[in-house]
Amino acid sequence: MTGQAYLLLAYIIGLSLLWGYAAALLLSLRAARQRPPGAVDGESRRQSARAPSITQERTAP
Amino acid sequence: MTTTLGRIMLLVAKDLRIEARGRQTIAIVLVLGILIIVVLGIGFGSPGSSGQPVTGFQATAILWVAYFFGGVLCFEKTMDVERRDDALAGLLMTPVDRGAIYVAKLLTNLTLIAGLTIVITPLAVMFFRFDLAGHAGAFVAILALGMVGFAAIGTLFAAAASSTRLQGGLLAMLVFPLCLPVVIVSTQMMRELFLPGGQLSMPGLALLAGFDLMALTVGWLVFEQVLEP
Amino acid sequence: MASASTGPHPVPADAPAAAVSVQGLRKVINDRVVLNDLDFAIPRGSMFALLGANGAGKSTLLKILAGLMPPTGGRVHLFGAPLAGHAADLRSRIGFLGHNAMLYRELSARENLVFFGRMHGLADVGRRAEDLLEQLGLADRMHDPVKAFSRGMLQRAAIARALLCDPELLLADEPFTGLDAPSARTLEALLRSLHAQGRTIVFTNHDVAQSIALATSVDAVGHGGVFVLGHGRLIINQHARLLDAAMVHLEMSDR
Amino acid sequence: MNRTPTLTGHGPWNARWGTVGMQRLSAHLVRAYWLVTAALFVAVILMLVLYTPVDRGMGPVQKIFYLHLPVAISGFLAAFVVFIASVGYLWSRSMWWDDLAAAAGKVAVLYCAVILLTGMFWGRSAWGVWWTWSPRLTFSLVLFLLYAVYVLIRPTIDSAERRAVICAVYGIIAFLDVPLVYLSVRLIPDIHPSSISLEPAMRLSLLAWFPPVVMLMAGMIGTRYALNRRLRSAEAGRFSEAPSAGAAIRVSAAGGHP
Repeated sequence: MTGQAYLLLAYIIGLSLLWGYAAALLLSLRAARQRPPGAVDGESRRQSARAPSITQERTAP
Repeated sequence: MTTTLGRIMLLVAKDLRIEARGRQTIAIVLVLGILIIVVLGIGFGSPGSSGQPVTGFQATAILWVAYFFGGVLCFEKTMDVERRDDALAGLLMTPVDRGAIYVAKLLTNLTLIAGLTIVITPLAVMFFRFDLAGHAGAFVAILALGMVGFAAIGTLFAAAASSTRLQGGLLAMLVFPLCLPVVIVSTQMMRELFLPGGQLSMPGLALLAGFDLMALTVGWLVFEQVLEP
Repeated sequence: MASASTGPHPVPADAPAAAVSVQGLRKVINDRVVLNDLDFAIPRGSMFALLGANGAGKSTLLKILAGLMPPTGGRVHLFGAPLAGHAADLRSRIGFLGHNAMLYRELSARENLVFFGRMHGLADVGRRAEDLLEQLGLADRMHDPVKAFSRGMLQRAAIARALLCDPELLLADEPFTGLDAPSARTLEALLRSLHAQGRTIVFTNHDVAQSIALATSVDAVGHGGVFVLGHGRLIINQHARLLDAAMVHLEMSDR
Repeated sequence: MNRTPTLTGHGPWNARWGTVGMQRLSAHLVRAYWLVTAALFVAVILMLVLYTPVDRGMGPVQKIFYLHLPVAISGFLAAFVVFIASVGYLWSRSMWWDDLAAAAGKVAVLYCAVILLTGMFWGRSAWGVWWTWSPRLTFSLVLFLLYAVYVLIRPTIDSAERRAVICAVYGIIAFLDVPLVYLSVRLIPDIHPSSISLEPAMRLSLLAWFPPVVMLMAGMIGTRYALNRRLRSAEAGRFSEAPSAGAAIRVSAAGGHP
């Protein structure tokens, strides 16, 4: 391969790694923002179903 | 200050007494070290039958692998003593300085590693027939400086990791990369040493000492944060 | 440094008088709220029982009070001094008895006590260790390694360790667990005599009746909250349902 | 009294904007930041193709340098952010420092990977080998390993607090290791002495590459950080239903027993 080809490869790989990661991050942040708060995924919904019940208040005799 | 020093001595004496009762750490560490040497020995073959004796450069690689794996196991085991029955919590309830606990554990580990090297090194010399005699003093200096930094890092992370699942290979994975400067410097120093007319490299020694200083300082400063029963 | 110093609660005026005073204490372990905004004070010289179901956070609370665990938020004062700043000075005034014996099992009971006594900087540790072991009925076994001890003996050795520094405040997590009836009576008597000497004792217990018999104050830690007695309202959650009858009963019989 | 859990205490960069308007403004700013970064990248690539002269000695492959060096410096900066955040965590015990350290750690690994890859292409073209244990290459490999382990070890620790503490200590020592590694690799004999003299046009090109690469690094850390904060508060939210018995009151049943 020529120097030109190595140069091209280095830039293509380097830049696509950098921008690929940045794009993935931005997309997942956007996806996280669009989900309603509290409903993160199935796992957390099950978890919150199991979480202890809310405080009851009572009056002592 | 004398009381801190006295307490460090008491802590080390306690650790060594426990070790003397059970001999749990040193036995395991020694066997692991010997196993590593044997496996590498089988891999390299006997120098008498198949040509070249192992060079000083390779010698450090072989020895360092044995010391490092044995060392990590040693750090884990000596911290285990504190974890069983939560003895560490008892110790932490006393007004003793956390830094003193760190130094004491470090001294215990260094003692046990010294025991490891005293057994492993002659064994390796015998197996691989490399010539340490010409530079015995330099070898000991490199080894001692290297092991102090290694043990300083290892003791710190063994204490940090002992309450998690992060043990065995994973502890090694934390400690090894951080100790890479020790590996690079000491192997390079050994290479220079075993060249014809080789000498002990002073910048190398200074680097090892610098690493030790860094590791000890950080260990002393953050050990309190890391200890949690 | 470990405890956040950003509690909204001012230090109450009676803080120096209290052996333990806690404001806005929170503890979050692994993203789970274990203690949520605890506020309470334990007067000096009281015997204080903490009740609560398993997992209610009693042990966590005691560990935080002992300085073994940093709180996530809030303040803890012992004898009027903040725990975060003065931990080292305070430690020699606190005895802590945990779930585990907190002893080195390869060493004998006497060796353990002598070691911990030296760490405390006590004078004449050998004598003190032997006295304590004798008091707890371990005199004839004190040279045996702790790992050979039965659960009850281990617990007694652990009690000896907790009392070694002659603490003004004894924090005991389930001290009666694993003790046979005679040992439990000995421990009860010991706690009473310590209390009579004016020491503050905080202990957790499953046995509600025993706690009530012993304690001058009873408090219950539930899932993230303190259950309150004496102010006309009782806040409970499902973990504490078993306890509320006993607690209400206590209040009625006390008044 | 419904206090926000300290666990999810606010970091400086995602302080909860009081109004929807502020929220919108910050969203616009973030978008503008990314657009500027992308535009700068396009500009410097065009500059590289049209303006930057070809090195007479090494030929076109020397142009890798304009990406390689800024990426190396940015990777180093990311490692420095890990260090600062680690110290910050140990000092304050606020989880948002840990989230920042985690974000910067990932970016540092990515940047180190790019340093290694671009360096390897250069090495292959200039000296005909993909890898040699030369000081420079060894240095970047060690740097990559240090932070790769940092990123890999994080999820293996279950307890959030332990993870934060252990990783903070690691992050501090790893960064302090960097100068030591740098000095120690110089003990390795270097068979490729490469001193690069830059013409003014080359120096200008190199300088032009710094802003986009550094901005990309900062943007990635910020985005990853925002994502980490979100994940953590979502996890904490699972348990926020635990009773907040804020109105706990002192016990007053004292001294009543026989």
